[in-house]
Amino acid sequence: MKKVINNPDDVVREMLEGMTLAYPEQVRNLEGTTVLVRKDAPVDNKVAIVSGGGSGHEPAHAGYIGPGMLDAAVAGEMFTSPTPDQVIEAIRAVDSGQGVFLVIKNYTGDVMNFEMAREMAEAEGISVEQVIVNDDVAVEDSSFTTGRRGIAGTVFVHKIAGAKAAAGGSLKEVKEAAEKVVANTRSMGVALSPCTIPGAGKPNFQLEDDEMEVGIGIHGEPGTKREKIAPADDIAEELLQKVLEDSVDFDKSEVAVMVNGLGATPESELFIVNRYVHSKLSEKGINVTHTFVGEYMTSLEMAGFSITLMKVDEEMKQLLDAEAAAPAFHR
Amino acid sequence: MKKVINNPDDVVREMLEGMTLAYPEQVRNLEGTTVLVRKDAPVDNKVAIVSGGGSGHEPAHAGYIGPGMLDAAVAGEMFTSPTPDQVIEAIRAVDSGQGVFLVIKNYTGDVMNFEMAREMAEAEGISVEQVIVNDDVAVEDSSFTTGRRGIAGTVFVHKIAGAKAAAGGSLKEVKEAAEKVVANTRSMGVALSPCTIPGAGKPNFQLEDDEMEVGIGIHGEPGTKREKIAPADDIAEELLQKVLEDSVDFDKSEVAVMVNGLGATPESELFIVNRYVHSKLSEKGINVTHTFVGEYMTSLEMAGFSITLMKVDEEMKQLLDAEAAAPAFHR
Amino acid sequence: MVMTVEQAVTWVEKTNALVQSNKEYLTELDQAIGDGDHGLNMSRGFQEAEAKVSSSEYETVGGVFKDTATVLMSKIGGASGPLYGTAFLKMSMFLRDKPSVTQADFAGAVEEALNGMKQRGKAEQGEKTMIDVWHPVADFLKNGQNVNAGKLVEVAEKAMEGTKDTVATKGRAAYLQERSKGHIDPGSTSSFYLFQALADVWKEGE
Amino acid sequence: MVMTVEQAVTWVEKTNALVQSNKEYLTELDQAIGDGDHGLNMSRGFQEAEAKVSSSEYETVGGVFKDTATVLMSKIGGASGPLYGTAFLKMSMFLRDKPSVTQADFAGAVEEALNGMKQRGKAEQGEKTMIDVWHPVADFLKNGQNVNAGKLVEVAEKAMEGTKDTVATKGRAAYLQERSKGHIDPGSTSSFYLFQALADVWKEGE
Ligand SMILES: Nc1ncnc2c1ncn2[C@@H]1O[C@H](COP(=O)(O)OP(=O)(O)O)[C@@H](O)[C@H]1O
Ligand SMILES: Nc1ncnc2c1ncn2[C@@H]1O[C@H](COP(=O)(O)OP(=O)(O)O)[C@@H](O)[C@H]1O
Ligand SMILES: [Mg+2]
Ligand SMILES: [Mg+2]
Ligand SMILES: [Mg+2]
Ligand SMILES: [Mg+2]
Repeated sequence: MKKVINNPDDVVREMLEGMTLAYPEQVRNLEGTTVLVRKDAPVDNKVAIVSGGGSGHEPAHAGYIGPGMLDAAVAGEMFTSPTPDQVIEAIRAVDSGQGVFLVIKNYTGDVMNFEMAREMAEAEGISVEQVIVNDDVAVEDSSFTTGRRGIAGTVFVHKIAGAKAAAGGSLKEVKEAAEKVVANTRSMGVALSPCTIPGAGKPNFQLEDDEMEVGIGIHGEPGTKREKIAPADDIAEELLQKVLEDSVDFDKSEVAVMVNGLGATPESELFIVNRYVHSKLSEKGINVTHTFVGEYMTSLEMAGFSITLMKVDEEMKQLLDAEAAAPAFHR
Repeated sequence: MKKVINNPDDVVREMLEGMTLAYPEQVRNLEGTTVLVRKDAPVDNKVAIVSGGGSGHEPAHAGYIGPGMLDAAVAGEMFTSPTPDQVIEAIRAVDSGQGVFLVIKNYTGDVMNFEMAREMAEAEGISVEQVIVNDDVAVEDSSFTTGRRGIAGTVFVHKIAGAKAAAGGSLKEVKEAAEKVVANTRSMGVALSPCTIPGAGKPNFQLEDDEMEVGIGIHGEPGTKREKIAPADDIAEELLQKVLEDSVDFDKSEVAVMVNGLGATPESELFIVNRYVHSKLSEKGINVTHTFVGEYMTSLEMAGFSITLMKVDEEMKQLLDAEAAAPAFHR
Repeated sequence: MVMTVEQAVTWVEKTNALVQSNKEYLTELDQAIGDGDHGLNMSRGFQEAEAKVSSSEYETVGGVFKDTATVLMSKIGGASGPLYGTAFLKMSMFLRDKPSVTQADFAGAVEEALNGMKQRGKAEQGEKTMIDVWHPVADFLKNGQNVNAGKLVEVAEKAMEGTKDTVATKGRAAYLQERSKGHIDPGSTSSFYLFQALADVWKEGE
Repeated sequence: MVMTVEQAVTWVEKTNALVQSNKEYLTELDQAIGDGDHGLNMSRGFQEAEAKVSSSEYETVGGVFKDTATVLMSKIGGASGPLYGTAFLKMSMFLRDKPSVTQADFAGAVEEALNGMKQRGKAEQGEKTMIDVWHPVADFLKNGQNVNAGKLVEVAEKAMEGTKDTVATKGRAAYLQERSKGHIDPGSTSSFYLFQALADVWKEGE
């Protein structure tokens, strides 16, 4: 394991310090916590958006703090959901009285920790709503299981819920906008190499020189199957197919596309994938209105990428276009 | 070698297609070339800025095309300077009559290919000026050798020359601003793992599990020395020391800092480095006015990072703050 | 078998010792079917819990459990944090006003813990989670007959090993579907350590 | 030794053949002290140059070299593109109006090529670049006596091998300073292939 770190136990704290020093005009750290909030939080008369989760997904989540996006991001240990006491600090710090909206990815840990904080906040009289993001089609959907994971589609939720809140949307309206994103967003990812949690010292799985792991999440977990590596177009086709086949009817629709790098994949390769996605969608009569290529939701130094499609309507397009000024997301 | 590519020979073309599809409002491809230009080029009454070099450094260079930064970026093959016929196409496409300014990194190939294009352009009556960026202190400076390499500091040249041109600066003024950046900018990098050119199939060097290569450039070349890997603070200290000791007098000055990821380094680690750099500079009474942390000038999937310091004056601070709206650089 | 305040503290200490010495093993189990942080999570949480309870003074077993709950809840995170936190919280609430804890009291507390965890995790027995260990242990304690250290370890161990052959439908391992089979559940293993530590406390008290 | 149009074309073809079969070796040499693209660059450039000159009709040797120059200049890139491009361009200019090319003409052309390259690359002999091969070859040709295929190869090969022991002060290898010692310069090697191909052309003409 080669990492640019000091002590594995200090990684999250030192990272947050480094972020706060990098963006002193945009964010501040709530002392003694792993929470970063907008410098000017709470923002008067605005529903506040709080996201977060384990660390290791940078620029998620703190990189999305800023006007038009998040009011706070709560960082857990590497790949470990933050604890309720941290989440409640975030909620308290950003609530302006208009209520707080939680963006939660569908992992048992995130759901439980955020919901416990929500219960505590509600007990204090703060209005809280939430959405659970589960865009990953690699995992079968079934009401008897944990359900699907939330991955890169979460960034679209940040953007659209954030824009809705910035536009003066009520807590209920923000929730509806976020739920529309979740209902219309599907993703799938692939890994070419694993990643290593600093404290663990070795990766969760190994891949041969000619193998890739398909249906990967963002926590270094094994994917849903292992295959021989293929040309970029074939890999993109496989992921895209699964995304398109899923329950959202993308036929003749307008979509926003995200080609998200998982950490170690050169941007050049992401653009090669983007090229294929665009040509394939255009063949199918699906119209791409917005494209995002880059590292938005990573998995430490994992090589690989995910493809996300979000079916958009007029309102969603407007909210996507609305101004946003977070360190990792500008419009 | 695991890469998300189709044929190695098609990587640059397919990447440029993917970029053009990703940023249809911002850039366009000059047909039949490897040049991307601002969608609205030539911009009336503005000195045009052209940069470029080998591919594999994404988001450099095309990611910096946009208002306040570049007018065109010329892409060569992976790690190979573009040819003069491509550079001249860029020059012709962006010249509004106010002249064209070339940002060239100090590699024999870049210098020769850009200068040949410059000669051709001048023969056609276009005014052309240039700056040669050589911020890398890893390499000894000597007038008898090739001199120093240009690395991440190039991004500061893009920003400041771009802002000067956007503000209506003349070709001469743009050149002076760029030269001021070069005179005041120093960088140094380290690699934890090598990278592989798609067509080459294997990396230029190998590192053991406990080794790092210090004084690395951005083309996968070996660095100036090999050392045992150390804690983040020690690595940062080593690079920072070399940067501070060099010929720019940073004492009690104001500086802009860039902690640049080379490709595979998680952002969390870059922030850990940033934390150290800030604390060390503040100890020394050097005041950080601007901070940039992220992947700005990469070397394919190399793990590692570089630290850049630019000593700034009032004009440079203003130009750094000026609006910029490139896909990979927003203010 | 009565539980004293001292024994409650020792329970936490012994659990921590087992967690620390099996930290890497827990992480390896989680690497196979999860995200590889369970050893780190448990070690961080129980280290702090031990530090807290061994440096504080308590009047009641419930008090020990309350502090344990608070620390676990705020130090572990992930899925296991709220679950272990809930377990100790529910036990402390059940035992709140009890100056001394009988075996029946303790069985009731564990039953409460189990219910709280099931509710918090929306999980039932057989879904390859730590519930698969807590459930048979709660039943065993409630049963009341022949409750002894050896038996407790036996029940917990068997339950833990039983998770190997099931397919996960809750927690992170559920994403692996059929591929989760053949691996012991990490949370069931840390729960086994908890009950093994309890058995050790009982043995010392014999 | 006179050079015909046909021989000029064959020279480019034979150079290409050598470059293609040594593509990986050239890349390996560049990986040791450069950025590892020299084989790719040369192979891309000479492939196109061969395609161009073998499918066109020429009146003069200068015409063959002019097209070769244009293709190399626009297909290679990097440091070697402008240098080989300049070399062929200078040769074509020197031979422009010559319907037939004598040995003295050719020697003059190579001398011109060398000067153009030195100017373009701001390099002198002894800096571990392809100049180190072009220089002795130009001297040897200019000398005029005993110019034959075998000797040409000898001179070029010795010069190429001589780059092994020098420290680079120009080109990418210069960044390595002392560490560049002990490795043959990739550009000198491709230049050696160029002259080896020329020797083969001469041999066939004997
Ligand atoms: N819904 C749930 N109900 C009960 N236990 C669960 C549930 N989800 C996960 N677990 C338990 O938590 C363990 C994983 O804990 P840990 O690795 O610390 O958290 P995370 O899964 O968030 O990384 C699993 O092995 C399982 O025993
Ligand atoms: N200034 C120079 N003058 C002459 N030859 C040079 C100079 N710089 C580099 N070269 C030659 O170019 C070769 C490298 O070519 P290549 O790898 O294709 O380009 P790059 O160095 O841009 O990657 C070197 O081995 C050397 O022979
Ligand atoms: Mg976890
Ligand atoms: Mg090169
Ligand atoms: Mg886990
Ligand atoms: Mg090279």
